[in-house]
Amino acid sequence: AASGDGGDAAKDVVNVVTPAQPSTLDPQISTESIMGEITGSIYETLVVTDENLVPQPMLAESFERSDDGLEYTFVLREGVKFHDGSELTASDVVDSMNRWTRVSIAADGAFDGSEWTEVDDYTVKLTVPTASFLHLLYLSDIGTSYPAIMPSEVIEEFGDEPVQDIVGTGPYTLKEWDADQRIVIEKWDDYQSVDAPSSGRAGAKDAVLNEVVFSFVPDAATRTMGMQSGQYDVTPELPFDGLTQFQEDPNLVLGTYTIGPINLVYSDRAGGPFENVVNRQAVNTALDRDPIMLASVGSEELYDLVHHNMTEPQQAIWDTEVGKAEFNAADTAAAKALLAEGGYAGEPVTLLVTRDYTEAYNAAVVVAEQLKGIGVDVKLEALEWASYFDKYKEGRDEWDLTIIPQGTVTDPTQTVGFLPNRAGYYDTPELHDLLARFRAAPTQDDATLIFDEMQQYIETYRPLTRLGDAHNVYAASKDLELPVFNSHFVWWNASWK
Amino acid sequence: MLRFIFRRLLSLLPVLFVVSVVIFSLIHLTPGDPARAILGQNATNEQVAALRESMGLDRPLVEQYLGWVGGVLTGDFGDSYFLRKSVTEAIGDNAVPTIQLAVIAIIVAIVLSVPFGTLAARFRGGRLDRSVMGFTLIGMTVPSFVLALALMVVFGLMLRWLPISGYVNPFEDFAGGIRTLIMPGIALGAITAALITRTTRAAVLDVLNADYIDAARSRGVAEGRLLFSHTLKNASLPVLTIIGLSLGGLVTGAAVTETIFNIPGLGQLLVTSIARRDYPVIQGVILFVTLIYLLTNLLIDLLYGIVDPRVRVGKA
Amino acid sequence: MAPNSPATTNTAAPSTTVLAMQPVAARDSLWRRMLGNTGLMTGIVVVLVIFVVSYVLPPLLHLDPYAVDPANRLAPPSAAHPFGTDNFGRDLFARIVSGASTSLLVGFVVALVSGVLGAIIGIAAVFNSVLDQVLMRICDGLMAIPAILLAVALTAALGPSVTNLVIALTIVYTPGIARLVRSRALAVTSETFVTASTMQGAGMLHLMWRHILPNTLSVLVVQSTFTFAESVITEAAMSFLGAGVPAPQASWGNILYDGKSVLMQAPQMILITSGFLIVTVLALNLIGDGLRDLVDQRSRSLVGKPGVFARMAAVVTPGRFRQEVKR
Amino acid sequence: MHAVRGVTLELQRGEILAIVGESGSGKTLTARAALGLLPPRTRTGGRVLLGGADVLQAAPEALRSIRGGEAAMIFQEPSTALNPVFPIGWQLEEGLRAHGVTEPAERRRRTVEMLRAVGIPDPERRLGDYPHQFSGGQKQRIVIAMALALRPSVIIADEPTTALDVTVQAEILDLLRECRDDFGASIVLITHNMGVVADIADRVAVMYRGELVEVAPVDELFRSPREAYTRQLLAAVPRLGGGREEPDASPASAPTGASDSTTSTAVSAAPAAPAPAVLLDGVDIEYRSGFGTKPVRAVRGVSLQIARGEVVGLVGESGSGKSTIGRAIGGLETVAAGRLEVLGAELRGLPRRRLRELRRRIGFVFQDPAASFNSFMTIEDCVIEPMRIHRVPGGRSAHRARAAELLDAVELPGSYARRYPFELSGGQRQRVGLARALALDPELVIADEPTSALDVSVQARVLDIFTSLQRELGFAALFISHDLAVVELLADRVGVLQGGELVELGATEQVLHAPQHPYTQQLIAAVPVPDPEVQRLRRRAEDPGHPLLDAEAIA
Ligand SMILES: Nc1ncnc2c1ncn2[C@@H]1O[C@H](COP(=O)(O)OP(=O)(O)OP(=O)(O)O)[C@@H](O)[C@H]1O
Ligand SMILES: Nc1ncnc2c1ncn2[C@@H]1O[C@H](COP(=O)(O)OP(=O)(O)OP(=O)(O)O)[C@@H](O)[C@H]1O
Ligand SMILES: [Mg+2]
Ligand SMILES: [Mg+2]
Repeated sequence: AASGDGGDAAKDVVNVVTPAQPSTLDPQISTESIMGEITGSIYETLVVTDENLVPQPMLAESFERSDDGLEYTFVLREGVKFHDGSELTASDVVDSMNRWTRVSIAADGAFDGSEWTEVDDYTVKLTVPTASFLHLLYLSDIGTSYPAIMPSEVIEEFGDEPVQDIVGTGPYTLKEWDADQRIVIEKWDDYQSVDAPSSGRAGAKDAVLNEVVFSFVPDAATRTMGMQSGQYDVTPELPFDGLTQFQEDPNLVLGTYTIGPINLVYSDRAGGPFENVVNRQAVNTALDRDPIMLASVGSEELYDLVHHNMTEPQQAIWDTEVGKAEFNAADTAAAKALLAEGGYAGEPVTLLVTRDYTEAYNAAVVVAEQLKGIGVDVKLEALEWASYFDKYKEGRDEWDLTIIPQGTVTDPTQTVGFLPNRAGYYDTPELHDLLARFRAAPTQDDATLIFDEMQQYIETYRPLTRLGDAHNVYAASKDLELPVFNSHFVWWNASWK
Repeated sequence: MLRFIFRRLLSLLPVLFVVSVVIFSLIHLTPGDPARAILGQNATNEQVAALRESMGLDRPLVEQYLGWVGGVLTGDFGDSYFLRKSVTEAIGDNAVPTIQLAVIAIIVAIVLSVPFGTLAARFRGGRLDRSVMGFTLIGMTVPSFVLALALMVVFGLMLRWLPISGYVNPFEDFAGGIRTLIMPGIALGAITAALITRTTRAAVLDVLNADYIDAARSRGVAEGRLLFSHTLKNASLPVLTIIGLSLGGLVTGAAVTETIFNIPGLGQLLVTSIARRDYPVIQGVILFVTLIYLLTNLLIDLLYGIVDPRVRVGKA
Repeated sequence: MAPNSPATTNTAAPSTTVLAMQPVAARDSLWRRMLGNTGLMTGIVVVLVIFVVSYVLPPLLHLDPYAVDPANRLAPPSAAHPFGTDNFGRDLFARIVSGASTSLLVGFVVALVSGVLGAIIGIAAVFNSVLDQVLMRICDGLMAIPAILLAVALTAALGPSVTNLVIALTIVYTPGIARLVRSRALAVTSETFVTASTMQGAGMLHLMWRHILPNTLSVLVVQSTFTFAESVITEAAMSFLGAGVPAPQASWGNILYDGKSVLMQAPQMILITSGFLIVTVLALNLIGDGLRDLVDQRSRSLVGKPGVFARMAAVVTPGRFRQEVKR
Repeated sequence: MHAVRGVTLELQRGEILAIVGESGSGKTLTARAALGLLPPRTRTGGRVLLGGADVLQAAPEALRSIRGGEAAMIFQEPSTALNPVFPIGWQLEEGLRAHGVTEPAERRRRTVEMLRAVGIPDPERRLGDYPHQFSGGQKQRIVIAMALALRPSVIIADEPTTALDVTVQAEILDLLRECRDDFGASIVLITHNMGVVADIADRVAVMYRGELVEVAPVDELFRSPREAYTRQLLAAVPRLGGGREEPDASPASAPTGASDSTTSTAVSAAPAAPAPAVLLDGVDIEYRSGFGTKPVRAVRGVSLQIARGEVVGLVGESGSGKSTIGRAIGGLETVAAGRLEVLGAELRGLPRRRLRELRRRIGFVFQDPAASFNSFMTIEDCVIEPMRIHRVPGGRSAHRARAAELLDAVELPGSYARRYPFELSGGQRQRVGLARALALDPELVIADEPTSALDVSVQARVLDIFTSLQRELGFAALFISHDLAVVELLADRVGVLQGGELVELGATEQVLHAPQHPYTQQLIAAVPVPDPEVQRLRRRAEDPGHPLLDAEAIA
């Protein structure tokens, strides 16, 4: 019945179709966005953002930041129950948060040296070595590897390995996980809602839908046709070309949301042409981004070009003028001159890419053509994802360029150019220094100032060239009321019209 | 007879052993890391290393192999990294739809292709032959995904007769199950049918001019019977073989169709498992498929002797 | 059983009146027989044309199968792009024409090599039961190894190249052909003429080559043409995984695969490419059937009119062929 | 090219019409035309009326009921007329089923009866056997049973007794006669055995080169043949008692073997002479077929020796194991017990290479010529094949020249070289087989009924050539035949086989003229004489017919 026709009889079930199942539903570890999509209504965190991206309490009744920014106190709501029936107490929170600090990528860096302690049954305290604006940002961000609260017993059982018992406090519980087929979440009747109006992810959660069924259908054409035929009600991602195809479909409501930047990353392997920054700049100068992005996502409506290192929605916070003037020069003559200056003598260059991400692959094909235009002897190497990733991570000497899509991130330190252990391996003391300063910025405004500097670092060292930001097309049945917040559906506010 | 079967069954063991070694080495030859696949692209190297250790992937290959084989010998194929179930369970679950699909496809194929192949041979060069050959040509050359999509568009989207994708076990809900299996069955059956039709035609052509056919004709045996009983049996060795091969091939070769129609079968399981480097599942599925091949081919070899008494497989 | 023609009982039971029969003599020379076989000649001509087109046209017309033009992607056929453009705005005509050489190469080599290997293995297997056991078990084992895994592993070990792709595909297709050939060969070896040849002291090779191979040709041809079509398509799946034809290079399989995701927007990608593939496979089939007819005179059913090719040849070289055409 | 031209024939009800004529003169094609069963790629003109309907124009359904029901055909080459993958019982029943016998038990009963009528021993058990498990003569009888089982009003028998020994042949002829007498069947009998013609025919038609040259009542024809060809034909008939052409011209090296006139004495190899060409000592041969079935012991305790340059004739009952012995000597069957040496080599455990080398020195003529040719090769290629295998020097052109020579020797025109085996007549194919066997100048020839399908005139010429070659090359030969006259003509010694045992072995003269064993006596008594009057007298002297079809007739 789960994969029925959307059903007139049971208008309290929604069929969602997505390409692949998450490898784990552990919210603290997994970095897959589909995990966030599914567990977002199962797990809850201490704080969440409202529609203005301002942190609001969720499992905490209230929270407080000390003036020096080194101590946070969270008072928990009483009477909140886990799905297994046990009651949420401070020890659960402390165990969960300490585990999150250890296992989560997001916490890496920003929460180094921080510590969670239990004050009493309903109060916990976070102490951090340096004040930073990042702390609240991360605690309230729900996407991937987020600080979900789970019972201590579960943590005890699974330690730092991905948890298999999915027990949270949210309005939905995991009902069924049929491996590679579907995950069903079901409304949880004992949910204790916050007594505040719903806004963003904050406030009251009065679930209407009884069940949300996530079906995993690997083939894009099948997903699209399933949407068209009404077999599925919602999909978080249509193939890019679906936008033009379905704009006229009267049964569907389409929307887009940013999935993140597509970056061209350079390997500075010794002896390679891009060890020399001039050559990196040459490539950056040469690229004409519009055709690249057009090929990548198929439509002008589905990409934006952003000159700095954050995605377009965050522009309000992270805007900077640095690099704007030189962005998207598409100047082949200048590029050729730079290449000559950089001493590039026509040696073959490998552009590594995976076909599992069409947007990256499609961009790569055009990039390769453009690079050929300035005399770079590019060889495209397209691998399936696992091999690609292995090579990208471990075989840095075997490629010169790679194009890799990235999800949206909470702050600049998460973007490829600022990850010392990733990508092009630009692990310099200067970068570490920058990162440390940035993380120690007590407020957003301080951070924004440093962001100029960081952006300048990118411009100078050019570890990556940003191609553009891709948007996903999501589609939903027109009969469905389905709010989207921060690239995620808000299931507890969804209902059939 | 029994001794022959017994000997053949014994000979399966070395094959399975060799296949297991080959598969194991192939898998470990391929780049990619299950730990990394589990943790996602942002995981740090330390996390990956820790997970690898806890999965036992850091041990020497021989040790890993022996551990695995030891398990297999006691009937334990290990647990999937991703499926939250044991490999045996996974194969058991996924084999059901695959086998149902394969059976439907092969039945569709046989029912269509053997008669048409035979008739095409009989009326070689005629209109029937040409149209049958035309259809098989299309069946052979049009990729199965194109056919699958075309079926979906017509029956799923335009006519809305059948669900686009998904799987319902016909043993639980017969009508629903059949509805989900029709399109994939056709898509899979088409290519098999094309191949069987052509093979049948070729094989029948080989015997059609034999004197004994004329002789039987001289006794007034009806043309139909002459064709479908006399001729076909003589031609049946290749036909049986191709059916056996197709049956085996359907178990793994169904990956594309299964993926498109989203049927949780062995093919899809194998493909996704390879993509995410789910070693125990890959190894288990391939061993299972090897076994299927070995058994169908054993069966076919036995059938040879029954169909053509002059043929004695496995005898000097 | 009573005779059911009582009226004529005492006159004529069978009466053969003025019977004349003319067995038509076989055409002698191989060349003449080939010319007479219209299917074979058509096949050869078509394949030659495709080969010539794929190797000659691209340099001649300065076709660039790589030139991207994303603004113009998925365009329908037009004067500038007779077949339209693909999802990168590349000219589909240029891609299909220049992709032909890759696809034909892969298809031919795989079909040929696995056909030859399969025939050798399949025929050799019937001569010795121990060999048969060993070879067939190896085949069984090989059949079970999925092509994808093989492709990924091979690429990892040897790097992506068309050669590796051909090796992988050959490994995948040979066992099936071997088994099929073996099945036919098993029946053929029990025929008296094989015994007769053995009795003349024929060695294994002679028997294989002169007696068994021609008799297995029919199924071999079917299987080989099938392998051709399959490998052209599978090539794309493997390239998708990084094995085989390097990425932007065109091949029919790649075009089909790319076309799959834009089936609705640009059906011409799949339609036109499939059309080319069908014509090629059809031509190969004609060649295969024709070859079979050349060796198997008995099943050749069509007589009478000389084919167009024979008539054409008669026009070109009147003296030599006139006689035949008249008949 | 015309194979048959302007043949006009009429067959009266209840009449037995014999067609005789040169091998390749179009007898088989004429007969096949009567049923509309023409080889592919033939063009026909004229009409064939069967009970008033034109067969060549008939609708398929009408044709089907004519075939088998009204007219049945016994094919010339039984080995190719039987489907190898069906048990013979099934094949027999097929015809019955096609003609409305729906009851399975009834079909089975009639099948068994027919098999018994044609003298297949133990028919109930053999119903489930496949054609390859039968001897040549047995297959021929099965084919006859198939045709007769339908009780057709017209029987077209194309050389129905070529593979049968004279006693069985006599029984089959009786059977045919019974069909005529009891059911009023008309019979067209194609044969080259003048004895048979004399025995059974009412009228005789003589064909020559595709044309009908003479039709006459049998007595008249034998008494005063009109055409030159007919006279020539009758003159060429070998008669038992004619003796060898040059009885004392047997090669010096051949021991007369007078001491071996009985079976019980073991063969004592001549101590001084070189190893004999063939030595069988207490040989048993078994056929094993199928999983878990009992092996058939086809040959039991046979001891036989063929000296170099000696021709030994092997005669005997159909199914007695003659071909089996021949095959064993060629190394095609393994010996279950006893010793078998060929050209000095013990066959058992002989390495493959040596066996191949040995086979080069052996020429082998198969009993069924049709099956022993690859239909993908022209007959020239077939004859060249042994030369290619053994890389006879001279290359292709020399091979072709030699092939032409050989084909010429067996009376085949050079234009036939490019033909395929299925485009030849039965007798022509048989001659190709002989040519092929002689291609490499063998030291030993195993000829399994090499002339059974030849008309007497061609046979005479071919035998001439055989003897002269034999004298020239001095090869030893095992000559298996049913035609005692031919054996007498060729063989130095004769062995008589019955039920797998060698019951008599001795000098030709002695065995054929003073037979010791009752079976041999019976055999010689049964030889039909090519003179209708004599035959009639002989038949009257015999018992007045043992109605083979009695059981049938009651049904
Ligand atoms: N399929 C064929 N194609 C061409 N020629 C053929 C074919 N069948 C028979 N012939 C030729 O037709 C002629 C008559 O053949 P047919 O078989 O009728 O001879 P036959 O009188 O039965 O001879 P035999 O006594 O040797 O059996 C022969 O010269 C033969 O070569
Ligand atoms: N492959 C076989 N399997 C079982 N039995 C066989 C096989 N071949 C022959 N036989 C049997 O062996 C016996 C001898 O056969 P063989 O062929 O040697 O007879 P033959 O003397 O040549 O007879 P004919 O004169 O009829 O050709 C027959 O009874 C036959 O049924
Ligand atoms: Mg004849
Ligand atoms: Mg015999």
